[in-house]
Amino acid sequence: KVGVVGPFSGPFALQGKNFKAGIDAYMAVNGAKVGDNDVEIIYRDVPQADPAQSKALAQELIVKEGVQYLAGFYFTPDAMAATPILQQGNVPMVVMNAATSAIVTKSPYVVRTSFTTWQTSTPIAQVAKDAGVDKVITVVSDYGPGVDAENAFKAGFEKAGGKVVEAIRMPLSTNDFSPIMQRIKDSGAGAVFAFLPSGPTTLGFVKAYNQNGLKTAGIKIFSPGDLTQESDLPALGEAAAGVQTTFHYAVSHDSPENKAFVEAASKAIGNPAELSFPAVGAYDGMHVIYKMIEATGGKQDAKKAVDAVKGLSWTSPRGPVSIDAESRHITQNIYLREVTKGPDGAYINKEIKTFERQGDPGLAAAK
Amino acid sequence: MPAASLEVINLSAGYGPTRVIEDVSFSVPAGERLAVLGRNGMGKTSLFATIAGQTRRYAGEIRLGGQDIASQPSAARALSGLGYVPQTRDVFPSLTVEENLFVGLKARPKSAVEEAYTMFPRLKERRTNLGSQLSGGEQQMLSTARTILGQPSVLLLDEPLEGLAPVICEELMAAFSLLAQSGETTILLVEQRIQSALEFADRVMIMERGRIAWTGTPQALSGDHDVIDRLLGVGGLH
Amino acid sequence: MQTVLSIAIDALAYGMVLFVISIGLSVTMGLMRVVNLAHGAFAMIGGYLASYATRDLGFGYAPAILIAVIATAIIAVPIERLLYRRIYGAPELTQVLMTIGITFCVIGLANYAFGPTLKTIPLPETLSGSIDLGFRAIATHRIFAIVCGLVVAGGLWFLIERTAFGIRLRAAVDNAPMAAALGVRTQLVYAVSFAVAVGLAAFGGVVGAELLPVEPYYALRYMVTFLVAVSIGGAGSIPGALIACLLLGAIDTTGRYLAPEYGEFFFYLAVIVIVTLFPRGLAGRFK
Amino acid sequence: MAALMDSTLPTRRRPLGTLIGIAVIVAASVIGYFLFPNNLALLTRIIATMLLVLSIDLVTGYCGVATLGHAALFGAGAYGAGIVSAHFGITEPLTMTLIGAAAGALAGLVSGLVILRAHGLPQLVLSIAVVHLFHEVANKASGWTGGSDGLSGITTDALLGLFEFDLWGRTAYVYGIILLLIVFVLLRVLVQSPFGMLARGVREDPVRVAAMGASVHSVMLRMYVISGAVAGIGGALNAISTQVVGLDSLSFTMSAEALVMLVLGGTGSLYGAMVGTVSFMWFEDVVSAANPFHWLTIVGALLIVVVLFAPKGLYGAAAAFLSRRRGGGK
Amino acid sequence: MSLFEVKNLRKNFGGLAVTDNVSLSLAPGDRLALIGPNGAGKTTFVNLVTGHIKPDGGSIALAGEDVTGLKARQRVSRGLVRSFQVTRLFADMTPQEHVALAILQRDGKSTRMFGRHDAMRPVVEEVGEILNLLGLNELAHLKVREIAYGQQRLLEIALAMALRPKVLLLDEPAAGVPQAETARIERALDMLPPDLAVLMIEHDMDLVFRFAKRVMVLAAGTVIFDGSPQDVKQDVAVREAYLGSYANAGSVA
Ligand SMILES: Nc1ncnc2c1ncn2[C@@H]1O[C@H](COP(=O)(O)OP(=O)(O)OP(=O)(O)O)[C@@H](O)[C@H]1O
Ligand SMILES: Nc1ncnc2c1ncn2[C@@H]1O[C@H](COP(=O)(O)OP(=O)(O)OP(=O)(O)O)[C@@H](O)[C@H]1O
Ligand SMILES: [Mg+2]
Ligand SMILES: [Mg+2]
Repeated sequence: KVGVVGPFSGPFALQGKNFKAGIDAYMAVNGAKVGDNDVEIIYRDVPQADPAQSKALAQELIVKEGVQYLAGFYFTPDAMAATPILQQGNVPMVVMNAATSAIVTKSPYVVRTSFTTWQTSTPIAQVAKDAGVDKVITVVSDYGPGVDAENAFKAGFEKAGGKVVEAIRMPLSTNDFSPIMQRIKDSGAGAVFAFLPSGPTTLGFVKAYNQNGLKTAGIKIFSPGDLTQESDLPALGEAAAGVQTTFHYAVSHDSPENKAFVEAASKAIGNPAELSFPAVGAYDGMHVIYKMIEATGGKQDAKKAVDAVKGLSWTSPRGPVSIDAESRHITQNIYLREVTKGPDGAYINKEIKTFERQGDPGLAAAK
Repeated sequence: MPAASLEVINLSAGYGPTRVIEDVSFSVPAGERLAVLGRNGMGKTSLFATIAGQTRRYAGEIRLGGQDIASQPSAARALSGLGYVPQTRDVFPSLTVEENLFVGLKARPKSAVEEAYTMFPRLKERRTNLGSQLSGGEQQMLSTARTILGQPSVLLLDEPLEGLAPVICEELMAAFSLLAQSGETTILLVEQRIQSALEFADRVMIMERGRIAWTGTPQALSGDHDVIDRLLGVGGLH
Repeated sequence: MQTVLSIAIDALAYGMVLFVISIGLSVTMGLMRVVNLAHGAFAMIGGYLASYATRDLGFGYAPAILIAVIATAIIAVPIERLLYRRIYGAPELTQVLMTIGITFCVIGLANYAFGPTLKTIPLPETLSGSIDLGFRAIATHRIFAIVCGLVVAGGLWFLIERTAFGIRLRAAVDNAPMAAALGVRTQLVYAVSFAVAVGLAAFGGVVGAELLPVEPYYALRYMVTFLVAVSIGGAGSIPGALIACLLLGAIDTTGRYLAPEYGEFFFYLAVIVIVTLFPRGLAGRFK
Repeated sequence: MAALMDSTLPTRRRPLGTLIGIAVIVAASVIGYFLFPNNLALLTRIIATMLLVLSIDLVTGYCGVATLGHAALFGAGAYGAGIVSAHFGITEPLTMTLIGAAAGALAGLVSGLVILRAHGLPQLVLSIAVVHLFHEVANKASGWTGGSDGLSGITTDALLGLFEFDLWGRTAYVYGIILLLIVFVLLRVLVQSPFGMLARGVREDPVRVAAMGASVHSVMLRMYVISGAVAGIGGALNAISTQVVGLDSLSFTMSAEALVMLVLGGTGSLYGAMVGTVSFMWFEDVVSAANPFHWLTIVGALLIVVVLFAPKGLYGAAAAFLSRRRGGGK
Repeated sequence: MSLFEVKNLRKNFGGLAVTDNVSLSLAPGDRLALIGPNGAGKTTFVNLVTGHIKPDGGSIALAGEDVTGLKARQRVSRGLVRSFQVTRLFADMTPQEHVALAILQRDGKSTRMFGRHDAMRPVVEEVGEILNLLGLNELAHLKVREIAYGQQRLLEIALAMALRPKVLLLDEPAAGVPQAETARIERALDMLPPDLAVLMIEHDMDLVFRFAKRVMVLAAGTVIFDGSPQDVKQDVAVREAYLGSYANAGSVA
């Protein structure tokens, strides 16, 4: 039995839907049985970051539903809230999205199959430098992941010899980005590093970038892939064309594993345009859980289960990945992608470069 | 519009479970002036409010110029000629004096408000003030003028003299008399100043606990000290 | 100097968009005295309809606006009859409950009908570029929004303050039974005003879609923004709402330009200061 | 607060209503315990929210202050209790609760001072501004609060040194019930006291209250502080039982949801607040488990239905129905 | 010594001098009627001296203390109490609760957070007495919104009495009260402590002439007459501006 906690309603329902699609896809491809054990999924909804509710539901899943695995968790606080009960409940937790580095340190029973903001934001610094930019201004949303992204980029970029001339943190609620664009212009930077959570604001940001003449002025955007989430691309369209981002997964990734995944997941989600990265986190999360079930033979033994997947490596739809034995976080390729028109005329994130086997620099930085 | 008759047949009304008008019937011929008297809380206001369509009617008919209006909404009754000046004045607080008057005009041209200013010059001075800024008496004037502007064929006046200076009271009663005599309006008047009411009315009706307790001419009432004592509780008129 | 000018332009443009979207709320909230938290829901319906009309039916921008406004107003009529009519004059909190309920339903239905992703309304050629002001560029569309704002402000002000309809509406709001006793058909007046307010919401939703993109949670996401703009202006006052929107636009823009990390902070601090100085709103009607 | 403490004096007349209330709460909690032994964490969360809703009722239902920013008080309590535990090692639950109450009361004082400067809609807006400011401060002070990642690392000792806070949430649940009972009794006394009557007067006509020589502002401010303490206890309970405090506990969303629960149950009565919380959260839990993808629509429909058929809230409607039945029976 | 002293009070509303240099003094036991045409500024005068609106100039002293800068409620607690021309009551509360609240407030007990008012014997008794005096006994437990307007007027007076003022300002206490019930008001006024100073605004001249020992006439914001009730009827200006034919016809009997 697996209990999945995620945002299945509310403004982030799309992400929860992707969780479900990833899980369904995995089970469609690999069957709902591991050995003699039936795998049953129980979903619980936490529409917005709400640790109290997340913990209550996790607790309920463990004591009432008797789940042997906890999975999902879109938001960091929700994941954090559930970590203290893992030990007592003898339940491992597979984080399928929440991207703050520290989560894995909160309990030895946490395994993460998604990414961290540090992980996806560091390589783009190199890209920027390689593009011949020396001075960059960073613009991030003022909350945990935004700050992580800012620090990661800064660390990476300065290491590469560049200079961050200005760092702007803007409120999450910003709708009008014109003043920000004006500041970017005034800063004299050659490019901008941006982090915004995927969703409606990215559209406003990219539009303002075009309309305020930054694009024509040749100021480039570098960003982790949240800015150009696939489900936002139909709306961003033209406006985002040419934007370069680094991320662990693109729906357009060219591999047989991914083809199979996209096909299964598209069927599960209904509308293929809504498919994006949380689905792959969930898909691989299920892979890890299946391996755990295999190792424990269906018995509830969190320690054994977690030990079994330490160092596990396999080929995911996103490419070759492995679970780092020490941090229990996923080591994976990070890709540089550019927004271009795909073969069918729709916009896609096209992979143009690969940074192989990236760990999580965030954990290292925290030490 | 010429004056119309008002007929009320077996009317009952009230608030929720409490009935305050019990099976009341009376009729007022066109052009008559009827004074409705009674002690506090006897249902005078409720009677008027029911006729005007502001209170819940349980049963009965209300005929305005022969036509039953009892099931029409309040606005329709007003448009077919019923005018109501409530006891609580109900000036629109956020409208200016002039705008308050406009509301009463129904379909008449805006210039007609001058009639109101002729009746109450004080209102003209205050025409741009908000309703909420008026003195008590000014509100009373405004409320009365506003309804009269709509040229009602039946006019219900609930204590229109309350809070007015004696001089104004006299002028106003004279104006009401004129209105009635012109044959354009039937007037029903609730008034606490019994003397003024008796001078004004053709006929008097006294209410007691939601029913009609006595009807007759002013002269008959003045002579009947027993009735006055019992139903109005005034120790002799002057 | 250039910076100041630049901020001023942004502030004006943002303030005007805010105004176009929230002015309909000033009508429901200030004149009809309904705390209509579902305003954003109607704006969103307008946005969806326009997006559908342009993208799926192939209409142009102008006809799409018209379709959105009229269709949303038509949708609003039964809602007014069945739901809103029951809460006129009810305590504020009851109105909050009902209109939040409506918002939730609309969100759910929009999610179901159009899916959770963003919807755009393609601009016509003439509005999609930007205009060079010499010292900087500004989106043509924003100029369009500014003009729309001014036209709406003027028209609405005239309707409410100068026409017989406006006076009747205000009378009905002050004291509906009394207005009825004077021959005002209050239900009709309400229905028409509501339709106008909702039409304006839809109009705002379409015109403002560049800044506040259409998606199912639109209705909740910007609820507070609209509420703040209208209340600060003094509900029911067109000039008040205009000034408030421009002022808030200016504060927001300046804050975001000078100290973006404290942008939110400045904004709400300013709100507190303004309300403390003008407890009835900048141009509130006498209550 | 000092005056509240004196209230252990027996109330002379009609303590019956309070006794019935206590009996109902105890009965409901026992039933809850045995009916949903595995859902105690949810029930505890309901209790914490109930304290917040009660606290809103004090200012909204009894004083007529419309507020969409009350989570500020709740969050202050939660962060207060959480921070002393995570950063200062004060892990005794009773102390944490008291600190939560104090933090809530302080936040109540601060927001009361701001919010009471206006009336009506502008007041509503002030309350929204206040909760956003609190939220922003907590977000910025991430060293203390953990920012948007949430404040983790809260630990709690065993209650009275005897009862560990366990995985099943039994201790937290019982502790929550006890807190709720204490608060309920104190509030019953409060709302029936002269002060409670004065507060109702303020709600209906502040000008009249002033003309009686009472200070409207000070009545409302006191109520705000009391309300802050109550909300703070709720927040502390939440922090103790969850061991994480997130920014959501200071959010507009939380404020609005709690207000909705209050109106749903019926304002101006303690029972209304409690009934509203239980029904809303229970409904939300059932519906969102049954159909997480469409529960919002269903909840919306529920709200509309309540306004149409029970405009005084669930409790108000039930009370009216009962009194009609009783009246008819005579 | 004068108990209540108003000097040169002034107030303008957008250019209209509503109160124009009004001075007045009341001694303990005074019974003053303030009359004048509608819109003369009588209510405004009461609003000014009680602190509900701020004067543009002038001073107000109560028992020798300058109260011009005090808030409305502070003046009340010093003994300056008013009633309202249009009733202001708590629609959802009972007359009993109204009076109890006023008594508790007067005794400084209204912010007690424990105990119930209906369990406080002296309060209950006093409430009974006051309601009895005004004939509101039967209605003591009805909600105010359910009682007739005239009865609400009486309650308005009951509240003022319960506060045991030194100076009582009554704004048209009889407006909306039928003649029959006016007697109750008069009785209530008779029961007021003799050393209390009362200022009453009224358009019911019968009541005015039975009650007042002194009459002051306000017109267009200025005092045009101040003297005995007998003299006021003879005053030509007053007759023209206000009394009209009442001066001849009305009886003082
Ligand atoms: N809204 C209401 N709800 C319940 N009862 C009411 C309501 N309004 C009035 N009543 C009751 O109806 C009865 C009649 O009241 P009404 O106002 O018609 O009397 P009235 O004769 O006009 O008295 P007054 O001379 O004081 O104006 C009274 O007993 C009153 O208590
Ligand atoms: N806030 C205000 N703004 C403008 N004018 C006002 C305001 N308040 C009162 N007035 C005006 O001041 C004048 C005096 O009003 P006030 O209420 O004092 O009269 P009053 O003597 O009590 O009359 P009444 O006997 O009719 O009650 C009126 O003409 C009124 O319109
Ligand atoms: Mg009456
Ligand atoms: Mg007056």
